[in-house]
Amino acid sequence: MSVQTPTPTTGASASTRPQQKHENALPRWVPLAVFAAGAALAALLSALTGFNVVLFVIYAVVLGTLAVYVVSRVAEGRRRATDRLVTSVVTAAFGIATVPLVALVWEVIGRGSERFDGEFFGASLQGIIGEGGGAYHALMGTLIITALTTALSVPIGLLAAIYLVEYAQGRLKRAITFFVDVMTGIPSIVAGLFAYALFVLIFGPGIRLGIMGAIALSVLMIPVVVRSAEEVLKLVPNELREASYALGVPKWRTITKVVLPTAIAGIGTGVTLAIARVIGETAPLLITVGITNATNFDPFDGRMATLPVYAYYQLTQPGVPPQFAIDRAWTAALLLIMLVMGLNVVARLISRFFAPKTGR
Amino acid sequence: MKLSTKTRATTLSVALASTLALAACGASNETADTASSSGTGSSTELSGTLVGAGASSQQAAMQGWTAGYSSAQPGVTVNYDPVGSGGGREQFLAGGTDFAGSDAALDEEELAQAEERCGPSGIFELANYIAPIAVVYNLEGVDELNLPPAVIAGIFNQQITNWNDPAIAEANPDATLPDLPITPVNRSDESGTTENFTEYLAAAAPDAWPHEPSGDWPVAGGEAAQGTSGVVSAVGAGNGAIGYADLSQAGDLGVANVGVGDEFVAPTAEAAAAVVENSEQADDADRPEHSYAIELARDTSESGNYPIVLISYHVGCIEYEDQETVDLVKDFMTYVVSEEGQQAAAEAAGSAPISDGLREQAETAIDAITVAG
Amino acid sequence: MTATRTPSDQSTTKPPRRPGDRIFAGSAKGAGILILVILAGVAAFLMAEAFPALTAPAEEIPGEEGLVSYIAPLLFGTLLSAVIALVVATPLAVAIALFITHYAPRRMAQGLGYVVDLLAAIPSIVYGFWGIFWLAPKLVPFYRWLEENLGFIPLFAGPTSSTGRTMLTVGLVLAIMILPIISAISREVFRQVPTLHKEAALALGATRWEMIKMAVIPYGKSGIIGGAMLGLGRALGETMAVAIILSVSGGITFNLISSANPATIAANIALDFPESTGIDVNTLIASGLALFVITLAVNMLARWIVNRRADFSGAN
Amino acid sequence: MAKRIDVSDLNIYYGSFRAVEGVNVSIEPRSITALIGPSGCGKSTFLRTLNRMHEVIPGARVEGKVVMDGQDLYGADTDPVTVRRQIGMVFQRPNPFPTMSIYENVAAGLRLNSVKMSKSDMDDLVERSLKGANLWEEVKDRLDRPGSGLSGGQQQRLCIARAIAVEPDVLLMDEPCSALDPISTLAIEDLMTELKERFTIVIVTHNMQQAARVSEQTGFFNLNGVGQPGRLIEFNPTEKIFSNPDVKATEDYISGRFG
Repeated sequence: MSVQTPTPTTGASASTRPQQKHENALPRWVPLAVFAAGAALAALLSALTGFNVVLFVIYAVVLGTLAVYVVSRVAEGRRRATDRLVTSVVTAAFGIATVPLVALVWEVIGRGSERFDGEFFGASLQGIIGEGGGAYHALMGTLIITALTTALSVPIGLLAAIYLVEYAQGRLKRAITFFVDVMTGIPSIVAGLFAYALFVLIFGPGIRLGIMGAIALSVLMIPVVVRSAEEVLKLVPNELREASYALGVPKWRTITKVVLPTAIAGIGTGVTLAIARVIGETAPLLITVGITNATNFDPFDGRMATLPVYAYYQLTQPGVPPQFAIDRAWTAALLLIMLVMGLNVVARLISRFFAPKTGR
Repeated sequence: MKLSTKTRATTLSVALASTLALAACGASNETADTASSSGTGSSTELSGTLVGAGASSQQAAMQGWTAGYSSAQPGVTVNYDPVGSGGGREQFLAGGTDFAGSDAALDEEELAQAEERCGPSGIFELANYIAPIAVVYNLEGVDELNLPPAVIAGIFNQQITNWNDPAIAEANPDATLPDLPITPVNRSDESGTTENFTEYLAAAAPDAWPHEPSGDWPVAGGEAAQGTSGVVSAVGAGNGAIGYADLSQAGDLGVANVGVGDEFVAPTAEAAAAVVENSEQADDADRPEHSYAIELARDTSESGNYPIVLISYHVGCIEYEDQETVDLVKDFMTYVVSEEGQQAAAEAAGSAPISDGLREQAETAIDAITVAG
Repeated sequence: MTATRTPSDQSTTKPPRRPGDRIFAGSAKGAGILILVILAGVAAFLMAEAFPALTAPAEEIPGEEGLVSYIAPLLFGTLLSAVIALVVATPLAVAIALFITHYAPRRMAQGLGYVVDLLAAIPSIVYGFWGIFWLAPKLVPFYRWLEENLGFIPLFAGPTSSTGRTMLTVGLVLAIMILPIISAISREVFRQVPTLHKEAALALGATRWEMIKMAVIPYGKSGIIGGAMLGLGRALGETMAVAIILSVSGGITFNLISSANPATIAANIALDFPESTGIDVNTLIASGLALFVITLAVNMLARWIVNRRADFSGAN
Repeated sequence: MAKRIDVSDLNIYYGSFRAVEGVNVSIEPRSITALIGPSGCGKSTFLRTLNRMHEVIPGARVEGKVVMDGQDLYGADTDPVTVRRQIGMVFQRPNPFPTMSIYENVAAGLRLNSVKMSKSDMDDLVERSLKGANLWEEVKDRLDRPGSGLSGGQQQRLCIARAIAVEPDVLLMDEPCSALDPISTLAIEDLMTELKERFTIVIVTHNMQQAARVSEQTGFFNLNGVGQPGRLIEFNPTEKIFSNPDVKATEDYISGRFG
């Protein structure tokens, strides 16, 4: 950036503004130090009024930002002071966003590690009163229902994405693209109600089945799969399709043997992230699959336990005394976070290590 | 890292297979326990599945019963689906389940349906689960609190809003009551606990409590929480809070003594069982012979009776289609009403064991269960 | 010559399209259409199951005053919580997006982006756990302060809830949950701002903030609006966090920090559905249908805004 | 096996836009025919109609007739997939399949069509095709490595090997050297002169020296203005085109006086 600044058309302080910015510009550490001083003042203030994390954060951001603005205003003038102000605000905004993340992860790890033991993974709640017991049945239920959901969603989602990228034209393409986008916004509870309404018409009221949960989750997962697969398929160079056609390969074989293998890493990443999205869903499972204390491997017969619903019921309907169930609830929440984060890591690994080299 | 498609596919399927391998081993606590000795009087080994559904209030007790019963009859599986009282009755009447758990007795319309379900000899209705509901509070420096019915009603109707209200002070001459606003906490979900609590308020303090008894909390503006545990944690979280919850869940919270007649009674299992014992049977002539619906004496002035209790019933048929179900229902219900069964529920759910009088009544009903035809 | 057909080793009597192609293309098209059918099915089945509640006499609906007065407070609560979330989250998300795209050191930017995205990965029920056990009690002194100093504003009239399980708490948790959505889309559009615009602004001697004000914000405005609408859609439908945290006692009130709050549609369904039977279920499904219609409208509007922008920036 | 192609009254469209009009030409077997002309004049489009690659683009269609040794390529019951097996194509930029090894790339034409073949036959075919593309010596020790690991010129020869492995009658080349350095270009040109013994070759090129060096026949495409369809202005033996063209526009273009 040029050190020469043209005469500004606005700003009353223009004449007093320094011509060369490095003359009056504050050294790098100064704004940080000033902000820290403001934050320290905030700590003092909140200590005086009884320490509270929320109040402290608010005080710190406000006072720190204000301090930076004032110092800069005095030393550098209005325009640069405003710039500094915005820098502080924007940086503080990011800082604020990390507060809940850190607090949440800390809290869940702290409370969840209590029962993170062998029994938790090896035992169900069948016949368990009070202490002990685990979430084996819920973990199995989550795995089964998630696997079913994936088995339903991936073929449909992938084929739909192939249709959109390789075949579709005109109105139908626009309609599907638009409604897939709209479908990503369906509230999860509505997806649950849909699955319930569908099965009620067939089996009558009060029905609870594992497969209902899988269908509800599929409604949430399909659009995510379509979206991500579509993006990845679009990235496959057209030249590869043409090379295949020119060898006299029919279109469907070109898609299955050339396009899909080329895109497989991206599709894998997308599917993994889609699984991560639905594995923590609670509301649709709450109303379609319910809860049970025993292990049920059959998604076509009766209620199943799933981790999120298990966590919910352990928290809201604990036994006597409640503490044991609440501990189990937190451990289930911890396990859930670990599953979701783990899937996110797996997705990144897939995209990093399994992507084919295109050579360009 | 260059891998051919085949290598990648292998890696992925190995990962998948190892995940599924986890599913191959069962839950450690669900392996059939064959070493158990029969503790109850039942001499025959039964097997089969008994299906029930209904009130979630007795779910914890049901867990205790199924656990205890499975050691007596390892071949029998008892499934209880906590779908709520209404759902339990509906599913039972539709023939979907063998018995229902319900916080309320069947009404006339349902009794008519029950004749279709069970035949002319009708149903049994047994009050097998009695849970005292405590008025819990969180007030620093006040360990003992006496509350007459009218004061409880006033607090929960938000007429009495401060702890230093003269009405409270009058009942607690020895306590130093702070100048602190009262935060009444109620259940946000529809519940049998709320229904029983409002029933009590309507019966014992009709002047201070203008609302109809209902499972939904009728007063707007209070702190509301989901489930008993929600109420307990909400009361625990705020100084000056007061709520109502199953006694067994009260934990460290203060538990108020409730005014009965001239004295104040603490909620105990004995006091709760006593009020059920002293209450009258519903004297409706239309009710079937073995329907023992109880009209709780909420406004009792009997000494040592604690009037805020929740009763949950077991509802089943007197006549079933087949012998197997008859045997299972008889045996299971016998266990539930036995001293051992009531003790199991007390441990699991903190309920009050039924009195001997109720047990005898229940045993006559259980004896009457037979095969249709 | 047209009529002659030279026999060759390749059979020329094959139909123009191979069966493999027909089957594959057909199933792909089928899958595409299936998505439309599912969406239509969601609407149709919800309507079918909501119908008994729509036609039932008012006394049979819970609350005994008819469907409209049953849904109205829920709808109000849904909109109120979502609007709070939106008001809090949008400026924060835009600031975060600016920080990541224009302020953070380039090498760190991607990592910081992941950190914000992690917020989206946390299941909503865990937000509920955290909100009720960690956040709500910590907000109580703040609410007391609001009541004492800003109590003249009806929003903060109090009396302050002693547990912090209030509409404002829910709004803040929802804001955290929708933060990553809005910030991701804002980040995307900020990154697409033509370098030329930015350099032109800087060449005029603008400070970084002035450059952002002149070049980045105007370019990204419709993207931000679209992202905010998507966040709104998510907040409207959020269930478990609200169900766990909020203290519900019905009624319509703007008082954000007291114990008395209207429930939201989604949370109300999650709380009441497991133990409902008969007409109550139909009523809940009817409320779900209302939620579906609202989120559908919000999402369609959001997509329309976002797509319109995409058309504009089509040329490089 | 090389075949003759006769094109008559060919009009090529993208949707309603006519990109090329009125092409009449005969392409001789066992020779190289070069197509030259300014950018956007439709020579690549024309090339792609010869093996029905044109219609892969949505909305693209063709009027007129393309006949290969008496077989109407656009006949009602002609399968475009079959046409493409008979007429191979090499593209502007080398495009080996990134998920496949060198070996698999060469075998792709047969494998993707599920042609059953014994391992030894397949090995022979791969070796023969790579030798035919003058690539065997360079890659014979690393046949299982990805094709994308080769240099640009090697990749292009790999693509040629892939194209001739299915044993087509005609080989179409769409500016095959434009992405390559001069040495690789020379290697490809040498290869072309070898291949013309077995195949009919049609090549589109921007490089007039290349056309002059390798081809027997040359066609010059031009258009009158933007938005106008491209036309085949002149088709003559290469020698004549470059020394004494019939049409003035051809001369202008070749001598660099073109607008």
